[in-house]
Amino acid sequence: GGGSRDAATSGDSATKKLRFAVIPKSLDLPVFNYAKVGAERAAAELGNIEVIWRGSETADQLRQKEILESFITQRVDGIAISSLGGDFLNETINRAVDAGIPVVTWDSDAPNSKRIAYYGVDDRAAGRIMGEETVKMLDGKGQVALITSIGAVNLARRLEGVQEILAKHPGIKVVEVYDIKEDSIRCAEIIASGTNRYPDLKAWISVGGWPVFTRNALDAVDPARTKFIAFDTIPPAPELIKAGKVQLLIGQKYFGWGAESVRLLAGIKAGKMPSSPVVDSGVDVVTAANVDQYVEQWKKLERGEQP
Amino acid sequence: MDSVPAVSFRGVRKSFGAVHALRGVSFNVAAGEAHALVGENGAGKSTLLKILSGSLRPDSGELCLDGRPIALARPRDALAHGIGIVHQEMLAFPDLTVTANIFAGRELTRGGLLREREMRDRTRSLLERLHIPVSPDDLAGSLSAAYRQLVQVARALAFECRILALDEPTTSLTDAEVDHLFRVLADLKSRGTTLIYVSHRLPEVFALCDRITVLRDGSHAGTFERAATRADAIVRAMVGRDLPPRVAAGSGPRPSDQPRLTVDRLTRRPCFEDVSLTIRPGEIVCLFGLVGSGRSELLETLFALHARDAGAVLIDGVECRFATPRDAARAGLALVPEDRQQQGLFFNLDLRHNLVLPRETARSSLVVRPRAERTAAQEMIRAWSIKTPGPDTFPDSLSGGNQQKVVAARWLAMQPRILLMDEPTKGVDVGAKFEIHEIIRRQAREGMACLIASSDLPEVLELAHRVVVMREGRIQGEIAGERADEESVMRLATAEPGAAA
Amino acid sequence: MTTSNLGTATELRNRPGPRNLRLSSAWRTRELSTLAILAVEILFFAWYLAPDGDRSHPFLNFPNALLILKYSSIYGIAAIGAAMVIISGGVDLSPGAVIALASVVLGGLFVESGWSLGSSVTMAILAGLAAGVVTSALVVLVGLPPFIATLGVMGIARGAAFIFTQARFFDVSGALPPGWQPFGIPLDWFAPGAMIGLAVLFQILMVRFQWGRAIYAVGGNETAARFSGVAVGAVKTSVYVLAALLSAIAGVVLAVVQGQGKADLAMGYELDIIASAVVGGASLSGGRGSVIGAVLGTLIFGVLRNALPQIPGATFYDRLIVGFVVIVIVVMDQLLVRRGAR
Amino acid sequence: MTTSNLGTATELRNRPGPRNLRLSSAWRTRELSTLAILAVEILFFAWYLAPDGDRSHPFLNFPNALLILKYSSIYGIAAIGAAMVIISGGVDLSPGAVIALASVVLGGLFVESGWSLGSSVTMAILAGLAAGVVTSALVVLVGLPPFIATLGVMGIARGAAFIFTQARFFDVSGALPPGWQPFGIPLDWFAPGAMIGLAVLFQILMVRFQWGRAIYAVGGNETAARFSGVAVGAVKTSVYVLAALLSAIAGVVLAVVQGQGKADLAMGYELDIIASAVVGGASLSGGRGSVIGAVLGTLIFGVLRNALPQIPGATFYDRLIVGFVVIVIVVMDQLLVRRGAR
Ligand SMILES: Nc1ncnc2c1ncn2[C@@H]1O[C@H](COP(=O)(O)OP(=O)(O)OP(=O)(O)O)[C@@H](O)[C@H]1O
Ligand SMILES: Nc1ncnc2c1ncn2[C@@H]1O[C@H](COP(=O)(O)OP(=O)(O)OP(=O)(O)O)[C@@H](O)[C@H]1O
Ligand SMILES: [Mg+2]
Ligand SMILES: [Mg+2]
Repeated sequence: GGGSRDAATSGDSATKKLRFAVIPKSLDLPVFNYAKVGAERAAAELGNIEVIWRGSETADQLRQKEILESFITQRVDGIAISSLGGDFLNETINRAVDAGIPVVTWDSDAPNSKRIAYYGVDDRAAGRIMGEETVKMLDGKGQVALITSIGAVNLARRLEGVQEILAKHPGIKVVEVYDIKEDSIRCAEIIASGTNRYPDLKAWISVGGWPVFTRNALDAVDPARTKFIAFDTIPPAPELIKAGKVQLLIGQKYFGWGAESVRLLAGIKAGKMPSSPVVDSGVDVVTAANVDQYVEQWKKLERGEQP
Repeated sequence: MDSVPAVSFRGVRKSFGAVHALRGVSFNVAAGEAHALVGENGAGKSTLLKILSGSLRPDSGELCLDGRPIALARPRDALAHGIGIVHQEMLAFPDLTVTANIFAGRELTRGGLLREREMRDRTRSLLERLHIPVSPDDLAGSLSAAYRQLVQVARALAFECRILALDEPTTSLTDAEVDHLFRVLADLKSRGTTLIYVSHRLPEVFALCDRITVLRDGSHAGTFERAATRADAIVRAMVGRDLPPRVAAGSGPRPSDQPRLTVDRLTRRPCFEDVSLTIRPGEIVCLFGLVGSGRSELLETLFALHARDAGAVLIDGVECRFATPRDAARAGLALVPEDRQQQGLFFNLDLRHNLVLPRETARSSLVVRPRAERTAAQEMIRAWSIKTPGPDTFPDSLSGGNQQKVVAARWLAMQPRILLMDEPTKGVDVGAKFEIHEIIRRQAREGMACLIASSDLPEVLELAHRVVVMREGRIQGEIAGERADEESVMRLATAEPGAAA
Repeated sequence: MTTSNLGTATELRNRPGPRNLRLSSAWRTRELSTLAILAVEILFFAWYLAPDGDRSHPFLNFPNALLILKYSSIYGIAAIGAAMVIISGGVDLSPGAVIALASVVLGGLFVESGWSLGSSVTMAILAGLAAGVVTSALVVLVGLPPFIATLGVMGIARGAAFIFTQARFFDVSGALPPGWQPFGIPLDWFAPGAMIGLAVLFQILMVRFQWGRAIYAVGGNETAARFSGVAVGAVKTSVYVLAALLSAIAGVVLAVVQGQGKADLAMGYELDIIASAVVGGASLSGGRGSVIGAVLGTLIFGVLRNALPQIPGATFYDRLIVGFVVIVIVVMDQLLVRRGAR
Repeated sequence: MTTSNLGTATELRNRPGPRNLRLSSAWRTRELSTLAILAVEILFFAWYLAPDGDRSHPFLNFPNALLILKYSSIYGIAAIGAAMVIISGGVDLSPGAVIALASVVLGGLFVESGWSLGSSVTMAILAGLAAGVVTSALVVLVGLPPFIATLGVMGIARGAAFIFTQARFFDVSGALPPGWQPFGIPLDWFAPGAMIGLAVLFQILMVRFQWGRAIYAVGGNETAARFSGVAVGAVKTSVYVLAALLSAIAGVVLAVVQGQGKADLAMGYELDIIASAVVGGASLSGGRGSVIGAVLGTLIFGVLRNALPQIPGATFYDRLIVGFVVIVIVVMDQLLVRRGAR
């Protein structure tokens, strides 16, 4: 059949070739595209690895679990997944591991599962950083509005981190937590109407990248009066810092998500377990001060060079 | 009537907004009699039956069964009281089988479980009793108009009912089917069922009924003993005047004329085959045949609604292959369809649009000209004396016959060169029927060629310059108008193929 | 959806096809064609995904079949209700939301409030019942178009679920005893079992019982049904309430089998569910379709969801393929049914 | 058709309401009631959100009004097409997907392939045209039910968008010269302008032109339309193609005004758009409704989307509130129309 022919193109070596499934939260979040690139590069470097990139179009736990399960029945050689919905996948991940398929998580962890390792940021810590930096910028007083999208667990953790810090500062008043339902148009609308609603708002904090993937979402915000802090640093976000529309961005290791996951899996297959189960990728705190280096570094990453 | 009447209406009033459908109607229907209800279109007959069937409630007045007043809140109550109704408009379930249609709402069950076989058997015997040549498993939606109407009747007969009311059950039936139906009805009557029979076909009324109640403009214009009255008296009571004597049927076509329409071995299987006929300007050709003989399909095919399998159509000697009904209309054809509800009216549009839409479409005019259209519509409403408040009302507020007039008026208003009519006076009262016939004649005299499919034999004999008889999709023969009579036409219509010379 | 019957009637006049979508004996041809399509689909993937060499077949194996059934059952159970609503001439947009609501009610009570599983399940079902009662009240009493009524209920149910969870989720799996088996049925078998059981039950109710016949009648021609003495209001009410109950059951199964109650589960499933019913032969103009067909429809999509991930690099093509397949299937189906007619 | 029209008839007998949901003079009352509801809604929020003290009104101010218009226009432009499809007796599930497709085609060509804006826009529109042609082919030639045909096209268009972007997105805002003004219209005014212009245009086409009346006729009684010589196929084709084109225009406006081309934009908007059309008086059984009404419907939702976030803590409740409001509005509307009838 056609299928067998496809497989045949990967030749008889296919028998030896390792098939790693890499599963993002969804296909509609642009950040994951870099993870895909990273994974494919790592696979190419290590050689003899086939990366199967597969996710549901939108964040849908059930679909993700179904995909995960089907990879177990396919008996792939390893699975790297950015898990939606916290403990939702534990039992499935455990079944994979028990079945001898190593599982690592990236970007979004499933800490209570038997997953062998996690590579990514500590979302709560990242949230704290956003909180602290905001407090610094506002020197401890003023109205703040938060933007999130209810449902995703890692967004919830970041939000907790932010709120944890802001709560410590009585001068800071969180006027609203907006749920934009993963809709970037809705996000722009909220920012506009929210700015309109709270004239003396001092800062916006978005725990996701929705507002910084276009220049127009922030049109309504006057940088002189209102600071903007957001997650994610993929283009054109850094441009917005240069333009002074955004004051601080938290960047993640987008390429690393894919690359490190594949390396971890390859290592595990080769019998060397990761030193610690949680590999904190750390975050890039990008401000006007370091935006230029960051962009340089990013260009390197895009070209596939090690910065 | 000394015995307690089975049904009596007492001062029944019903109005719809401005329209007074019934203004205090009172009369009795004796137990076991066959009682006819006649009246012009819009006189209130169907409204009265809808009240009897519990689907409408009177504004005032009351309805008594066996002398006891009862209130029917919904159709189910009427059924519970042993009242069976055949409604004027067909209420079929197109996606259900004939069996399911007949037993709908009153299925035979054992603990909620359907007794399919029993129902199918009873349906089969019922269909045989009425001589309906369809299978109990056929889908109602796939039956031709007439069969669907007969299935409606069968529904009412499926259960023993004390009172059976039929609202124009024969509009698309030919005498043959009517005879079968009447035999069944007479049988019911002999077994004590009270019949209420609504029809515009007075011969039927006189054939079946003991007494005749006439409604006029929603009020009771009198009840007559059949024995003691004559048709013209009834008509006078209905219309309020004597019908003017019929002007001599148009001279008819001059033999010298070239045929306006020539149909040459037109075929569309399985509906009709090898149909050839010619119509000259000013000629009225009536197409007669039993139910399912293929007349509707033939007319619809001529109007480019269906593809033909073979054969040719010539207008004034030039062959035409119309791609769409629009082309046909442009070429001067007009088709007044058989089923006004399915094929005629737009119930979401008011009368103005309903009346002008085909004309404007044929003209393929670009913009809508409300004022011009209103005046045109008002003109048609007046010319056809359509009973309605005005061109802004919607078709479903019109009585059946008035709906029929709307459909006919809008096509004739286009002054077609060739007029195709399928059951043109279906459900139309004697007065209106007279008018429609006059209009057809007038148009014919002005040189229009008319092909009229009708199941109403008297109508056929009255109108036709020439009667063409179809049977099972084939032309059985022709009879010149003056030589045609019931007997000769029916013989052709029922004769075995080939038997006809 | 009265006037859509127009559609139906027209079809009937113009195409011979639909003539055979009749109830009684003929409905069987109907499901047969759906079944045939499912078979063709399975065979195709069995061939296309056939492994080279001695590797076991990745698609054509028992655990995978069970997997397909397990994940289809969420859609399938709800599709039973959706089919009934569609046959009655309506449409239901609320299943996804009701599924989520039931899952969070169960999760919240069972996991957080420490209720017994039994009573939590009962409450979840009652939540569904409530949704169904509201819907039918809006459709039958207020006379709203089903599309709008159910759209509103969809928003309300989903919103209630979010408010109930306050953006948390409930880990039911954690609270259930490990290796727990509902009625002694292995968890993986439970969902498919429920789906098949309910499908058979309702198929019988729809085809062999007066109540089911009444639903077809109401969907086919509401006025005629009323004139024939069918209690139209009662029939519609029963249909919408049952549909909501079935969605709630799907939500319970989801929470128990997938082990989580979360407000954003089954988001947007309503369209998939309706599509399944239509692929299974239901006509949105009412009066036509079948419960079994709808369930087979969900399996057709289930197989697709399961098989596509096994095609390397297809991930971005999923939607396109699914959209394409929907069309191809319905066209094929029309042809098959017509063939069946001859 | 007998069935349906009788259906309508009895509806009419039972409730006077729908009688007025029709073309002809009556359509005016229809829009008036929608307008009234919009007014009530605005007044309510103006009162509810009235600021304490001398602070400027957060809701009742010009920039905010412009904001509402700007964000409603995406829905509004698509709703024009949706209304026409619904009036013709169909339904269209593809708008959201076509919007996204157009936005990514424009983005991809303009940003990545460095095409001129003009030609990128043209291609985006052509993409929409393609979708429309496929839909109408499926509905008119193949005879699929519109729900399924458009569901399929929705999948295909969304899928194409995903394949085209491979999960990237295109930063149109970056590629446009800063402060750029289409036809010299300020960007914020552009979207509302487009919506209003198109709405007026199509309202006129629908009510004053033979073509528009043909759409009402086909939606009202397809067979009767055919018997009256209406080119049913052509009418339907034109409707589906125009609907897709309008969605594509919405997508272009979106990409230009929001400055982004992304495959998951406008996800699930189809239901909101249909709901807007229905709230604006369109009947899903066909033959009734109006373009203006549909646009007013989108504004009703637009005001809601704008005002709710201004109520502290409401975002968690807005799904529920919106669901609730949909129902309330349609009920109110029915009452108003009935009042209008007297
Ligand atoms: N639903 C309705 N709304 C408004 N007017 C109605 C309605 N139904 C009937 N009417 C009006 O009531 C009057 C009586 O109608 P009805 O159908 O009883 O007449 P009919 O005697 O049956 O005429 P036909 O012989 O043509 O059937 C007519 O003027 C009709 O326009
Ligand atoms: N909708 C339909 N589907 C299938 N067959 C039909 C349909 N309508 C008519 N037929 C069949 O086609 C043939 C011609 O029907 P047609 O209606 O043209 O006959 P008719 O002479 O007009 O009789 P009627 O009085 O029933 O209209 C008959 O065999 C009839 O059963
Ligand atoms: Mg009548
Ligand atoms: Mg006929």
